[in-house]
Amino acid sequence: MAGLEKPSRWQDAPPLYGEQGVWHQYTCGIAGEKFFRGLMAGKLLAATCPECGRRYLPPQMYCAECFTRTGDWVEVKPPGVVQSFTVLHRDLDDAPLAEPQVVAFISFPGTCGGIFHLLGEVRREELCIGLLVEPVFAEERTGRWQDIRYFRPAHPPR
Amino acid sequence: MNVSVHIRDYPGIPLKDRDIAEGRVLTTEWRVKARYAWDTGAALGRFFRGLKEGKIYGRWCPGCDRIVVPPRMFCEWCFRPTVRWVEVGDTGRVNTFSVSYVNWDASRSTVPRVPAVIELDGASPGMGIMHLLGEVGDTLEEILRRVKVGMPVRAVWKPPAERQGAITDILYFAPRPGGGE
Amino acid sequence: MRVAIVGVGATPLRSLSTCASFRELIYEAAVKAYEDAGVGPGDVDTFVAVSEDYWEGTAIFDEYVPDQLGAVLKPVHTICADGITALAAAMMQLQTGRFRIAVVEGHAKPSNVLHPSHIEAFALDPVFVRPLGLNPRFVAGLGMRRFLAERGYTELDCARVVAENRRHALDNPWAAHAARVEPEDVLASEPLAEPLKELDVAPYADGAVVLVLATEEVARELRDDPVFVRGIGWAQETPDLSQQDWVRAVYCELAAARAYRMAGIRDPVRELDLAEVDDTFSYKELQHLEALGLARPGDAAAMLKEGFFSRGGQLPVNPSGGNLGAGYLLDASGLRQVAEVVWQLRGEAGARQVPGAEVGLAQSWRGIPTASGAVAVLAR
Amino acid sequence: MGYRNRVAIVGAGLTRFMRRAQETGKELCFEAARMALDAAGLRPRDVEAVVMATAPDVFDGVHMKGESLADGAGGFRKPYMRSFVGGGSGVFAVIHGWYHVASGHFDTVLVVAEEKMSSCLPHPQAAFNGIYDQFLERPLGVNLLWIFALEMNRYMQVHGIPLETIALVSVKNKKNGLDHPCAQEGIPGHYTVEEIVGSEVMVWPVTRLMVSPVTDAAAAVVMVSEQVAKRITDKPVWVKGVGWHLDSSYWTNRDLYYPKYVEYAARMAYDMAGITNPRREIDVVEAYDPFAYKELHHMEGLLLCDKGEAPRLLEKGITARDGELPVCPSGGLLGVGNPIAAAGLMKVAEIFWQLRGEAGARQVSRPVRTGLAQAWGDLMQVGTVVVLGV
Repeated sequence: MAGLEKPSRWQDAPPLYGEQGVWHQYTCGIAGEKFFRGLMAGKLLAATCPECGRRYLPPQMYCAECFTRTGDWVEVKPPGVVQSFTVLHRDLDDAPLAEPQVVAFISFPGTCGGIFHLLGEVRREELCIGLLVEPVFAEERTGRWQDIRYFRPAHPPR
Repeated sequence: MNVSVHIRDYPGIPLKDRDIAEGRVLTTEWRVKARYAWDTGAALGRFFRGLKEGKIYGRWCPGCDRIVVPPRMFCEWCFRPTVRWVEVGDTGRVNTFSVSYVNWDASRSTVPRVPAVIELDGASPGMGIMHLLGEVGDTLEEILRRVKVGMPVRAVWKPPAERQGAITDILYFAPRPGGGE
Repeated sequence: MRVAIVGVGATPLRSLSTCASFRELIYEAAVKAYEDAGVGPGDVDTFVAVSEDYWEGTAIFDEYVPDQLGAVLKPVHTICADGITALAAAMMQLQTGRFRIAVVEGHAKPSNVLHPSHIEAFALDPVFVRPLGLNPRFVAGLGMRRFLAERGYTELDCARVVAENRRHALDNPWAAHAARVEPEDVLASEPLAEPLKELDVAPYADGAVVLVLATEEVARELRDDPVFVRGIGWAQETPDLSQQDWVRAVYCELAAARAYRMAGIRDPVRELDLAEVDDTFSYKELQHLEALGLARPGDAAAMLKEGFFSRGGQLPVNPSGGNLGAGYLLDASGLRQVAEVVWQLRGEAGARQVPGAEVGLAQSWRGIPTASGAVAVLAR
Repeated sequence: MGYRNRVAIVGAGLTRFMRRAQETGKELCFEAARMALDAAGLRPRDVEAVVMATAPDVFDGVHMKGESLADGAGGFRKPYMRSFVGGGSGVFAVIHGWYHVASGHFDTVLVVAEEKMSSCLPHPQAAFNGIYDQFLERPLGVNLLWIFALEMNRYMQVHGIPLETIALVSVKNKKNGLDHPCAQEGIPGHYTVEEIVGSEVMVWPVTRLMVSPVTDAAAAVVMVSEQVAKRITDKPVWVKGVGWHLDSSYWTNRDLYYPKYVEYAARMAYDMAGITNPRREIDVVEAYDPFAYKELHHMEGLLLCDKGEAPRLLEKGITARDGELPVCPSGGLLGVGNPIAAAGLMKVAEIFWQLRGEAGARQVSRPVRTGLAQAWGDLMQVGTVVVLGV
């Protein structure tokens, strides 16, 4: 670092710690509101693009490709299909998880997209792409993702 | 009434606070753990060590012959290294000031604070730092009567044992009687 | 109008940069870039910087850009994208005919971010994805599993990417994470989001990179060996994680198509002499090689194993060590790649020089959870 | 200095300005972008590239929020880029779009600006604390308004401007805002100088009615090459000049009484537009007015009057909607609302509509051929200027 004076020891220039004092509250939006109201009622709702006919789950207010407002809301029935899964060993603080989490991307036939959620009641050797799964709803639902506790292999098993 | 004579529909659904409070609209919350340990580096590292000793340091640029505060290892105008540490005074003059009744989160405070830009003696003209003024009164009227642009001030320091090597080692700047006008 | 890179400046990359503030880090890179170009900041007409607020810990970080670049009271703006996209922004400005010399700056100080996973998670959709509260690496775990399954690649194939790139970095004095690592070591490293393991992830590094660009006319005056930006492309697939293609890097295909079209490249494997390809996760390099048309779908791993992409191979990939070996510089990574390609094309790459390199490519990706990135084709 | 290709604006869209919108940020983008495309008579597939302007991520509460807004803004599988110059971003978006087209890279670019400030708690104002220097300023327990109050006081002191004169800006703009259908509820209105000056002191000399509100909204414009413009419209509005400059981040080392960065940005834009006498050649102005004094400050920086002279123009009614040099006929940020980046783009949209004679009840009295939109941002640091003409 030509021409620059460095501290004799870097400890002489300790870092300055700081953080944000704010937090955030998000509305679910036009499509999200409908979707989570559906979830409270134990239903998975998808929205349809009037131009290309794609059925989006999770729904969006618009079709990103046609750039058109979606409509024609339909209920999508489980089971869903595991498109990919991972066994997660770290929590958000990057600390090891005592109990690894199984996370899956789950799509539903006839829809475009899919849902990210935890898998439960599942043995490691059972895990595979293509596994059919169904949601386990929470008893108390408040219109958020936690209204689904997790997905589990669809019964009866494959 | 139109945005443009050709557009008649204005999208957007405004909400009231009670729409959320009463659960008519769903929301989710999140508090991000955004924490940092910023490297102070060479210039501010030395500056903060100085504050701990009750001294304010600037840097001198040989190109434009300025003593700059806050210090930097380069001159932003000459684009060459600054080459010398210079202790500047802990006295100066008010360049501008305001009287704040809001806290960091926009909540209101009944006790006003007086942020100011203070041009430090011994640094080149115009070299100000932002800090607070103190000992200038408790009401808007009193503060406006006592504080003037150009008013001489001096730093009021924390006791040496309580200093941490931070800008808050200076508690505030107070009027300096006899500082001249 | 053709645009060339006439100056490159960079700091060495290191896991920590405690002795320098971000300003001092950028100043060092800037001084070197101007020196390399033979210009001063006063000669520069427009400046473009890349940054994201949450990596800096500052709201509206673009405030803090001008001083250490010598850009005070000049046209300066920030692009919230990877460095190659900023290169495109600078190039477009020169091509309007209004400007002669432009500067692009990128830097990273991830060592100052105490909880990077929280920051990455903060990029997830706040309504549909983030409430699960998961470590964001799960996205890479899901992507890697699905990609390997579709292509028939293995975890060992990915481990070879890591071994290769970190070994390449041994000849790069700028690199932060050079090492002799065996593929078995990668396989044995700690699982994070299976099948993704610790060594599959490019470790962070601190550093800064500054480039000086000029129109052809000015570039020819400044130096004998300007490196031209022959083609450039940037693209978004979609930020909606549920709609992203798990197998193809569509953003990279779109960006490459644009860059190749502009550069007149029809057969990239033959026409390119080297490529710096994003390897933020090991499997991503394989995916990007396919998207760039450097390997047919399903062939990338075998080609890599045979040494096709090694230094000394037919098409050296990541001779610098890539993000895995040199270090992941957040959005400055793309500029590090461009700097490497420029050095290679000038024949200044020292022990890692690819002999006779005339045309090179740099390709970047913005990391989890994005599906966006850019491609630049550079040539003498 | 010449430049290669002429660039036109051919359509604009706006959402309502809201204290809190139910729509997500993406959804706001979609509404504005779709409206702009429809107004331009273009299909989504005609768009070759998208540019985005949005202010700090801490408002919406999404890291890399430019990325997250891409699909809502029409960026699906397209070249998409977000530029960022703080509060100057909304006007800069048009400069960003201009160089996309003027470079010859694209013929049709969709420009979108969005802000969803209401997500930030306990109050969106708190988001701004992070703009201060983390080493030297944030530890003092800062509030956003401090820096404006400091600048305003300096401006008042240097020129001897009374608070009552500055309050006239709020009076004018809040009245103009009454004619804007997108104006935020409760923001425009008929006020007296006494009411403005007498409203709650936030950070003296700034009172509550001299501050623009926090707002959720999106705005969009469509920018095209000359070739496309001639094909699709007989009323293109041309980008005549663009300028932007960024001053030092060491704001306490600068004299805040005059916005030099705005002057430099303006000179850059005037040079490109061939404007030698802006006071005569510019017919309508949307100067950035997040705070009442800022409009005056910026008029001086834009060289529309001498230093310290802006208050006189205001007092004489010259800057009224029916005056010789109408400033903020839209109502501006004080009268319509301030969704940072979207507010800047709203100003460009207003000039677009004014120059096409489509501004309805807001149409200024005098004939207009050349208009200017300007924004400012960062630590009193950045000026962004766009000159449009027909």
